[in-house]
Amino acid sequence: MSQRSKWFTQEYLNWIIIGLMYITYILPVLFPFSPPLTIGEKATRFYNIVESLPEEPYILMAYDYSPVSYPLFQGLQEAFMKHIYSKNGRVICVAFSADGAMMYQKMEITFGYVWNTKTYGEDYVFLGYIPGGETGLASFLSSIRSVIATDFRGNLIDDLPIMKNIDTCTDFDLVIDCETGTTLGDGFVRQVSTVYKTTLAIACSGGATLEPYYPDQLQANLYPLPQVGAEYETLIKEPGNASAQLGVLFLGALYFILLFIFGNIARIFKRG
Amino acid sequence: MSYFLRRTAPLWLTTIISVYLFINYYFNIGGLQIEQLLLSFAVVITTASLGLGLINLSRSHILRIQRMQKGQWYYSIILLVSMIVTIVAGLFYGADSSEFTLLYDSTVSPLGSTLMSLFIVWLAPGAFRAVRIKNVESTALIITLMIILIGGSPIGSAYLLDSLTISSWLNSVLNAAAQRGLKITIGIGLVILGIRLLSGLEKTYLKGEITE
Amino acid sequence: MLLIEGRITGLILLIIMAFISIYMALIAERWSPQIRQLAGISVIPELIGRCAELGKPLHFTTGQGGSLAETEVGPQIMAGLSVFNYVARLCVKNGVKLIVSVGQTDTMGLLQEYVRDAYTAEGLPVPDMEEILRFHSRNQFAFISAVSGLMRRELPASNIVIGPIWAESAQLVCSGLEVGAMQLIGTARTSHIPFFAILSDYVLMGEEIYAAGAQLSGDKQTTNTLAAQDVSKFISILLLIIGVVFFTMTGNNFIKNLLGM
Amino acid sequence: MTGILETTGIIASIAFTVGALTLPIKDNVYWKTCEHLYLGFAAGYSLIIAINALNSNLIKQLLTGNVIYTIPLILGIMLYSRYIERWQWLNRYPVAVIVGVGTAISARTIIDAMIIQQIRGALLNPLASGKDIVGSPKTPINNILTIITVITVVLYFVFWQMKGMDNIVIEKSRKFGIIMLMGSFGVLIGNSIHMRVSRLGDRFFYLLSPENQLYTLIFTIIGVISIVLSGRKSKEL
Repeated sequence: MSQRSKWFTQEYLNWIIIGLMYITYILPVLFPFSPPLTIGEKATRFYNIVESLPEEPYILMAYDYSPVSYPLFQGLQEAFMKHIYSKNGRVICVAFSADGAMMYQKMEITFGYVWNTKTYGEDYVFLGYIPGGETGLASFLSSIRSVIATDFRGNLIDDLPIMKNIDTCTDFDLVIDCETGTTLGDGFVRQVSTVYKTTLAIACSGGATLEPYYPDQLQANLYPLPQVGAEYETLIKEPGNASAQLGVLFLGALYFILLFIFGNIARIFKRG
Repeated sequence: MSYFLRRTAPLWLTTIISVYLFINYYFNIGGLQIEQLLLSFAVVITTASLGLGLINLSRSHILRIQRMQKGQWYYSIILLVSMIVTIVAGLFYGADSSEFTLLYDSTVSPLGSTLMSLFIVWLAPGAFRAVRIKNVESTALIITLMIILIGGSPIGSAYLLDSLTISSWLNSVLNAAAQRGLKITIGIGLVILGIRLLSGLEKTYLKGEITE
Repeated sequence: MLLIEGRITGLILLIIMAFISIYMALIAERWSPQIRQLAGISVIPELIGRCAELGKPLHFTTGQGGSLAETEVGPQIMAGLSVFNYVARLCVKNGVKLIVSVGQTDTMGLLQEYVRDAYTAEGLPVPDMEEILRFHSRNQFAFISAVSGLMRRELPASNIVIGPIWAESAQLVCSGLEVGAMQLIGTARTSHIPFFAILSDYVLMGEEIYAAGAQLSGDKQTTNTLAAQDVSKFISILLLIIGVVFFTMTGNNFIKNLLGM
Repeated sequence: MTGILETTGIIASIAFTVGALTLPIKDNVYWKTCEHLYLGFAAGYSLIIAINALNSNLIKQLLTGNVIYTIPLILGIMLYSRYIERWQWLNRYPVAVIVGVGTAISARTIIDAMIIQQIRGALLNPLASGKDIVGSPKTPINNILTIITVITVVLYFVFWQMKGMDNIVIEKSRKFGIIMLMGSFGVLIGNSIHMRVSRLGDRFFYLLSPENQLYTLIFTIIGVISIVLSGRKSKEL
């Protein structure tokens, strides 16, 4: 049984690879470039779903990701809300993960230039954090008022005009869940589509594992992020945060392709 | 009597609640009101259990300070101080206040984000060292990986347009079929686990007791 | 109508699966099937042999976070503990130093019990537990930083991880690669199995960790649960084959409509 | 007043970001301090969010008069009995409620969403054309491949050791199933890398944005010093 060769476990090999990687991420920030973009199937299908929604649609948007994933969802969510407001719809936000509450607050700052022209409680509202994972989701969808009495800011649910005839999942025209865990993704398919048959869109970093649900139980499965976000922004002609990341995505993917190729080549030379 | 209260009663409680929720899902017995109450009770208890993590953390670090553990105790003081600062700020200003959000945005958000973004930095040295074409399976894996790396990124959608077709076929046919098979296997596993919990055969969740 | 439309076949399948698993559990004492030899388990003696030969310790952990009380995570930790029971005995027999990173608060009791059994079985005095069982933290990043620091100091020759693993998968497997350890990693959380399939030497995927736990602990109940799952898998495949054959022959997707009832 | 708070907030956030970026290179004192600050802030934050949620889903319900919510209040308190040796078994009741509700809620819908719908999704006509994927040819091969892959992947996870003919059939299909599964794993890793590239990219966008570049430079220098020092210290150890 051989001890793995010295070269293989050298510490300086790590520093070279990590150092080169940090450089490939610094370059596109200092010298930005954005390659042309082709619209894929997933962004087109989601765009058509939103276009075909009735006038003044009611949307449930779930924030289930942590601060690290904000760049993945910011572009897509802001473009989606602009699209909904162009059909003067209403967006009801909720969080099923603890960090989700803070992600909504962050979006109030970055999306402030649109939300400031709207009125809280009529065009958009945030109902706060519902713990309990899938159990919390199931009880929220069955009856909002049985789970929470107030929104995140403390006003009673019944005082909010947006919540007048909204209590269960069937009152929403579209449910969109932005999340990174894959356990709650299946939970949304089970509780929203299987139980209530409401139109469901999920933007998830683990979207490839939700592909079997697409398109019958899950009408829109948006991944890989933020590439789909950039495509959606181009579709509604409002370039935003996702389109700005195309340069980094290009170099980041290229770096890994080279790593895999040189990893195998280096092995052949070492043995030869 | 005390054996019944300690062991069998909790098992019966789990079974009764689960059986009721199953019946209410499959049959029209109009139990919606009770189901909503049961669900919101579970939500309240889960919220109350979030405090347990905090107690476990502060207990283990107070122990380290008492023992003056070499090289560790001053880090534990830093931890307890930052925890108390956050709790006081949260209670005093309130969770939705701008001060508390500022505290969150300048501490938990940057640290948590950067730590999570390091996943790819850990992956890179491993990718260079260990991704080998050893047998048929690893060849299949590396080929699809390369196509998705090109097709799913601006490289493919800008210059190599054929990769878009292949990668969307890989996503929607090959990956969807394999994940479908995986979902059936996992689904069966979870349902049978649920049945064992329901019928009291599975007692793992009663085994754990805090001995730390 | 008492039965709710669209959930009838779900109820029938649930009753069939309930009948199979309870029947299998009841006959566990008299009959239980033989489990297929898992590649991941047959390699454990080889991993321990490597540690003995190179005079290096073996690192084991049941992953981090979650607890025995959680429905999806508890059984994964239990499977990890059953494998640990087997690994501990082999390590003590071959005189290999054992290091265990503990990531959950409620598994310490069972781990101590297994280590005590391993040493008494060989007639050796039970050493100081603090040396073998090292509790790091319940927080994901504090735990994995402590594990990779420990790996760099102790330089284990083999690394075995069976249990729930979240976003720390890359750091875990790459710390092992860095110190040149031979690795066996198993988890039922599917989103991170691909990284172990590509980077670890041996991998146990999804349900395989329960099969490993059952095979090593010889627990008849779990073995029969796996048999009940296999029967349900055969039923699903039969439904699929009959449906496809019927659909191609008569053009009427009878089984699909039946299942949708 | 808020001016100072804002800038200290930004400086702290850059200090923590650079500190975390030094971790993969070498474990050092600068990072150790950031780590324990993070653990403290994260624990405090989760308690505050729990109290806010408890206020909305329990206290407000009690104040608006539905007395039935005293039951979860008592069960919630019983959770903390685990720290009193004599009454430790009391905490099994709230755990039993969570396990009972959690298991039933997911298990009762899993049968439909993860088993029945997946079988129905694979019930395709091998002679008809496949799924409509933009740009990809919709040949019948897609259907045949889907059916065979689903069957072989499910057979890959059969643990019952069969004999004779059955064993050969299962072993052959397991061989095909694992190749398809590995192909799907390649797709999962590829998509995961795209997502994680964006996450790390955003960190550098933040650090190198014009107003933060000065602070980034200062803390990078501190990070390098800390790494060099920790290198020398570990040699003496």
